[in-house]
Amino acid sequence: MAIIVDSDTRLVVQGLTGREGRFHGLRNKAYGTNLVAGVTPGKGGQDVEGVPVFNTVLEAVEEAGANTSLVFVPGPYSADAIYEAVDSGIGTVIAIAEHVPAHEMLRVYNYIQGRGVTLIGPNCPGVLSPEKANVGIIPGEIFSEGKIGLVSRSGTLTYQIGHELTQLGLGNSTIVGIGGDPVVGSSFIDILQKFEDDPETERIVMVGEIGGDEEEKAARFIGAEMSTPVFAYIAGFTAPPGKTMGHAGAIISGSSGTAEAKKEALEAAGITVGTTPTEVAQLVAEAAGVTV
Amino acid sequence: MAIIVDSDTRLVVQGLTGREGRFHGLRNKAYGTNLVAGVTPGKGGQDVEGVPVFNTVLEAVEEAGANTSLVFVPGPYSADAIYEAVDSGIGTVIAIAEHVPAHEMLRVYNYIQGRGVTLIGPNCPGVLSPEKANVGIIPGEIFSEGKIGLVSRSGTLTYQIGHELTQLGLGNSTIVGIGGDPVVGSSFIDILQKFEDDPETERIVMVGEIGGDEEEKAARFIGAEMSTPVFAYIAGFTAPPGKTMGHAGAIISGSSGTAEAKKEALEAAGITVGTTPTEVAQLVAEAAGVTV
Amino acid sequence: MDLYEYQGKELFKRFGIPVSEGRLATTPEEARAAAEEIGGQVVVKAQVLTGGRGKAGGVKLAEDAADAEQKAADILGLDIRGHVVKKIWIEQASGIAKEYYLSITFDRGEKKPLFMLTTEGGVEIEEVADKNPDAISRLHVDPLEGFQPWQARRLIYGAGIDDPGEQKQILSIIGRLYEAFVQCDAMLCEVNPLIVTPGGEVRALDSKFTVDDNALYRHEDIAAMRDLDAYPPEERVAREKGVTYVKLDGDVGILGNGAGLVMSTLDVIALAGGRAANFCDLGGGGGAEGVVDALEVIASDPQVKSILFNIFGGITRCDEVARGILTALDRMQIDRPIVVRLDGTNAEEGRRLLEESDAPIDVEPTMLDAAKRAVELAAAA
Amino acid sequence: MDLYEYQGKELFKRFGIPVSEGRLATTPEEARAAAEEIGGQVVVKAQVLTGGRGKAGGVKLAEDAADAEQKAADILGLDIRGHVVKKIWIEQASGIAKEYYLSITFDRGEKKPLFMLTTEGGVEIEEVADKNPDAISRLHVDPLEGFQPWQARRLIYGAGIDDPGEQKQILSIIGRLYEAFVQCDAMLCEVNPLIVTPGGEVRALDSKFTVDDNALYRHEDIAAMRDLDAYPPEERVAREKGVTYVKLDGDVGILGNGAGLVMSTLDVIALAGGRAANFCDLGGGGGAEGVVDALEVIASDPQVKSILFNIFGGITRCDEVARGILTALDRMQIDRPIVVRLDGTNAEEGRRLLEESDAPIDVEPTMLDAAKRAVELAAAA
Repeated sequence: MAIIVDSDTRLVVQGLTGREGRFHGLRNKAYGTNLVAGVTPGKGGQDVEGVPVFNTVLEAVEEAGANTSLVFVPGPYSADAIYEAVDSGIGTVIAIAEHVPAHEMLRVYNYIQGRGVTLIGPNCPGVLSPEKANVGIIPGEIFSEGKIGLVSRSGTLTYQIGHELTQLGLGNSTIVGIGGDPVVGSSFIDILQKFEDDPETERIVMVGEIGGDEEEKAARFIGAEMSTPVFAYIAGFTAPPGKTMGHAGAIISGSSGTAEAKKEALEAAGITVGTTPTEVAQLVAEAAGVTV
Repeated sequence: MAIIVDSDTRLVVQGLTGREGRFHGLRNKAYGTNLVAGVTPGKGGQDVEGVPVFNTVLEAVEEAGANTSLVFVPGPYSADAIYEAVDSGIGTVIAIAEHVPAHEMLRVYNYIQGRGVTLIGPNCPGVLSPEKANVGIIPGEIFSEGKIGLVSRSGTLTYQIGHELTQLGLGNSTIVGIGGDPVVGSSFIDILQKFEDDPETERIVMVGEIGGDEEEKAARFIGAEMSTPVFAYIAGFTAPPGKTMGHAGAIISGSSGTAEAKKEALEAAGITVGTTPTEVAQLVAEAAGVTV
Repeated sequence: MDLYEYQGKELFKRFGIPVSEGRLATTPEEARAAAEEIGGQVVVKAQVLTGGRGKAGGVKLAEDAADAEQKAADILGLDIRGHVVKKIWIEQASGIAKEYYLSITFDRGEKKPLFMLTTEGGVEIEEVADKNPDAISRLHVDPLEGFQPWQARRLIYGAGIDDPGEQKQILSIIGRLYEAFVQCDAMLCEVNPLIVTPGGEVRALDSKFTVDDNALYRHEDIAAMRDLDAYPPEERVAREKGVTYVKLDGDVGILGNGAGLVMSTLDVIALAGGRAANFCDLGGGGGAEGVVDALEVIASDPQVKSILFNIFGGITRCDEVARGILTALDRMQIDRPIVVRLDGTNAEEGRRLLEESDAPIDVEPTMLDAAKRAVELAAAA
Repeated sequence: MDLYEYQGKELFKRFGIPVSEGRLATTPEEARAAAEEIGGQVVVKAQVLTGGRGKAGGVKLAEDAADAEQKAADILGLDIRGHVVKKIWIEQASGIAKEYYLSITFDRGEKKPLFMLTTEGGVEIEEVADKNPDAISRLHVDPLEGFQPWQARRLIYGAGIDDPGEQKQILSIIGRLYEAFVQCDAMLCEVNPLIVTPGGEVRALDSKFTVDDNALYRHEDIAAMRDLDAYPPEERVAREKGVTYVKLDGDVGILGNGAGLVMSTLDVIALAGGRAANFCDLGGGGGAEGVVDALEVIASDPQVKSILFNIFGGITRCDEVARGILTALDRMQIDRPIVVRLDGTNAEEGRRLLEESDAPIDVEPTMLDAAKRAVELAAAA
C-alpha cells in the first residue's frame, strides 16, 4: 500500500510539451509511473516519446483513462489547469508550480471541498511512493520502499531527511510534499489521516516550517485522533519575524507562526521533535529498533 | 411524520417586523407553528406580539434555538438573507418573495449543495404539515391531516387541488410549494425523495406546469426509484410558446417545456395524469378506496 | 425582457465583443443618411422581437445609400409574425467565410449556465440539435467557479475549430460573453451567426439577448431599452397598471389569482370547447383596486365575448374580490357577460354579495361549471 | 509586498473608502507647500514599512504650514526600527470622537478571508486580542459566496456599534474593503484607526496594505509602487538578479537550494554557536550562472566572514553547483573562506571537482560538519 499515488495511478501531465513538463514527466515515466497522456492546448495529436498529447484533460480521461494529473503549467495558469482537471473527473491533482496567486488558490480550495478530490500543492515537489509511482520532481533515487510516511512543506529538506533515513536503512511508504504556499490543497492533517489509514505506514515524519498554524493544528489532531507514531522536525527557529523565508507561506506574522510555538504544540501532544534533520532520522530509527 | 416542517420546527422569520412578514409570521404562529424569533437588522431587542426580534440570524439560532427560517424579505434582498440563514447554521430555509434575480439564485443554489441545507423557494407559498406546522402563506384551513403528499410549482392551484382532496375526505401529510422561478432551492425530485422516505405518506400528488424539464426528470426518477404511488397534474396545455405565464419559470422555449411533453414523460413512467384538478383528486380518491 | 439586435450588439460592444459598425433608423431617409455615413455596401435589417425575419424579407443587402433608402422603405412597416417593423438597423456589410454559432443560456435543469458552440451557424440551433447534435459543443459553467479559460478551450476543440487565429479570437469572445451574461443578468446571450470574414476576423453578426426582468432594477440602462411599442396594446396597458397579462387569441376573458390556477383555467376552458382571450393573474393581492384594473385591461380587448373570474381564496379573500367586481361594474360599462367562481377564504360571503346585487353576474359552484358557462356565453354572443 | 500608508490610502480612495486629503513630501519645503495647499492644521506622518512610528516620533501635528515644515524637518531622516524616513505624508488633521479597527486578512488556517472589527481601535490588534478578545467581532467570508451585506451587519452588531449613521457608513466601507482586498489580490487590508469624527463621519485614518507578490504580474499599477529604497542594499541587488535573499545580522553567509533546507541550515548554524548573515535560496536552478549571482550578493555584505554552501542535489546537480562555485571564484575576488557540503545527485563528482581544484574550499561530508566548520572559520576571521 501507499497513499495518493501507487501502481493504479494513470498519470496525465498538464503541460507535458513544455520544457519542465517534458523533463519531469518523462523522468516520472522512467521511474515506472504509468504516464498515459499529456495535455497541451493546440498540440493535441502529437506525442512526447510515445505518450499521446491531447488538447483537453477530458480527452485524456476519456481516451487514455487518466485518473491523476500532474499540473506543470506556470503559476498564473495553474488554477485554470486545476479547475480543468477537477471538472474533467480527475480525482487526484498534484500541482508543482510556484507563484500561483493566493486568491486563486483560495477559490480553488473552497471549490474542491466536498468534491472528493485530493489536491496536492501548488508550489510543492509532488508525491513519491517508492517502487510504485513518482509524480512530481522528487528525485526517486534517494528513497527506498519502506514503512515510514514522510510529509513536508519543503522540498530539499525532505530529501535531506529522506537521505538520512535511507542511510539508516529505513525506507518510505510515501513521501508527500504539501507545498509552502499560504493556501495548499492538502494540509498536514489531510495527509496524516491518509497515513493513519494506510496499514503499511508504521511511523510518520512530519517536516514543518515557520508560518501559519498548520503544525499546531496537526499536533492537536495527532494527539486526539492518531495511533501511528509521529516524529517531527521544524525549520526556521532562527528566522526573523516579518520576512518571507523563500516560501510564500513561510513568514512569522507578529507573534504567530514561530518554530518555537510549533515545537511546543507538538511536544504538548506527545510528539517527539528532532532538533536537526539528522536527529529526527535517528529518533525514528531508534523507535524502529534500528541500531544507529 | 411529515416532511420539512413539523412539531420540531423552531421558526425564525427574517423580516418579521415588515408588513407581510408580521402578518404571515403571526398567522403561522396562530396555526400552531413554534415561532421562536424574528430578525430585522436594527430592531434587535424589540418584539412582535411577544416574539423576540434579533439583529442577526446567528442570535436567533444561539439565543432562541431557531432551526428553520422563513425568509420574508423583498426579492432583491432575499439571496443575502438566505446566505445569512445558511451560514448561521439554519438547516431549513423557506423563501417566499418573488422577483429574486435568477443569477443570484443560481449562485445560492450551487453554494448550498453539499451543505445539508433544505431550501424551498423562492417565489413559493411555503410548506404546511397539517396540525403540525405551517411555514409560509398557505391557508391552513383548507387542508386537513392525512396521508397524501402534495408538491407543486404553483400556489392557488395547490389550494384548488387540496380543496378537492379535502372534499373527498382525504388529508395531507405535507404540502410543499416549490415555487415557480427558473431556479428554486428544491426540485420535484428532492421533495419526492423526502415523501418516499416518509412512512406516513401513502400517495403523492405532483402539480407541474409548463417550462423547464423538472417534470420530465421527476418522471424518470419516479419510474426508477419510487415505490409510493404518484399522481400528476400539469397546467398550461394551451399556453403559447415564448410567453411567460405569470411565473418567471413558466415559459415554453422553442419546443421544450410543453405540458404535452411533460404529460407524455409522466405517462411513460407509469404515472397517472389527471386532466383537471378535479379529475386528479378523483383518481387519488379512487386509488385510496374512497367512493367518489 | 428581450432586446432588439441593435441593443444586444450595443451590450456586446460594451464588453469588447467585436460587432460591425451600424446605425439605427426609423425612416428611409434616416437609413440613407446612415448608409452614407457608413459608406459602401450595407445591410438593412428589420428590428423585431421575433425570429424568422430573414425569410420574411426583413434583411436586405444594399449597394449604396440610395439603395439603402429603397430597401428601408421596403422593410419598414412589414409584418413579421405579428410584429410590425418600426426600426431598422443599417450595418456595414461583412464578407462571410464561415458561420459559427455561440450562445450562453440559463440551464434551469442543471442550474448552471450552459455554453453552446458549433461551426454549423446561421441556422436555428434547434435545427442543428435535431439533425446533427454531435456538432454542438456544450459545456456547463459552475457559477461559483466562474468562467475559466479551459472552458473556452474545451468548447473550441469540441466544436472542431482548428484555426489558431480563430481559436484565439473565439477564446476571448467566449470569456467576454460570459462576462456580459453575468454582469447584465442575462438569461440568454446568443450570437448567430458568429462569422469569420475572408480575412480571418471573427465578429458577432447578430445578437439575441434576454435579460432577467427580476434584475432590471439594478440595470437602469438596460431597463430603459424596453420598447413599449413592441407589445400588443392590452399588454402595454396591463404593464402600466402592474397587472400580469398575456394576450391570447380566443374570446373568453380570464381573470384568476395565481399563475398556476390561471393556466389551469385556460386549459379547462379549452376542455369545455372554448378558447381563452388572455392570461390574467390578479396575484396575491386581489383587493378591489386590483380587480378594477385587471377588468379594465380585459374589457379593453374587443375580442373578449365573456369574462370568467376563477378565484381560490387563500390570502386573497373572496368577499374582497366580489366587492372589486361590483365596484368595477359601478365605474365602467361592461357589456359582456361575467361568470364568477369563488372558493376558499370567505367564499360564501363573496357569493352572497354577488347574488344579492343586481349585477348581471353568473355565479357557478365549481371551476368546471364556471368554465363551461363562460364558453357557452361566448359562443352565444 | 507591503505598501506605504499613502499608497494604501490611494487604493482605498479608488474603491470609495473615505480618507483624509493629503500630499506626499520628501523635503521640509515640499511639506510646507503641501500644508499650504491643504490649509489649516495638518498631520505630518513618516512613511515607513514598519510599525511603531508613533512612539518613535514619526507622527506630529502641525498648526500651520511653517510648523509643518519644522515638523517635517524633525521627522525626515529619523531611524524607525532600522528604516530611515525618506518620505512623509502631509494630511488634513481630523477631529477624532471614536477610534475603531477594521481589517480583512487572508486566514491560512481556515482558507478563507477573515474580517475583524472592534471599537477598540488605535492600538495594535494583537493587544486587543490579548486583553479583551471578546471586543473583536470576527467573521470568515466564504470566497465562493463572496461578500454579502449580512456579513457586514453581523460584524457591526457583533462589535456593538449601535449608532445608525455609523452603521450605514461602516456597512458600505466593509463591502468596499472586501472589493479592494479581492481586486488588488491583497493578503491584508487594515484600517487602524477607522475614526468617527465629532460630526459622525467615518474615515480611514491609517492604512496597512499587503499585496500578494505572486499576483503583481496582473497589477502593474501596484507593482510600480514598490520602493526599492526601502530595502537593504544586498536585498536590492538580489531582487535585480532574481535571487531569493533575506539579510540577517550574523556573519556566516549561507547559500543553499530550497527554502526549507536553507532555513534548516540557519538553525544548524545557530546550534553550532554561530549566526547566519543571510537566507539565500538558489531555488530549483542552481546552474553555474545562478551560483555566481548568488555568491556575488552574499559577498557584497561586508559582515560576512565565512560562506557556507549547503546543497542537496535533486533536480539541482551537485557537479553543476561545484562548477558554478569555481566559475565564480575565477571571476571575482572572494577573500572569505568557503565551506561546501554536497549530497544527492552527482555529489561525488561535485566533491571531486572542488577537491581537485586549487580553490581554497573546505569540503565537508555532512550538513552538521559543514555548519560547525563555517562557524569556526567566521569566529577565527
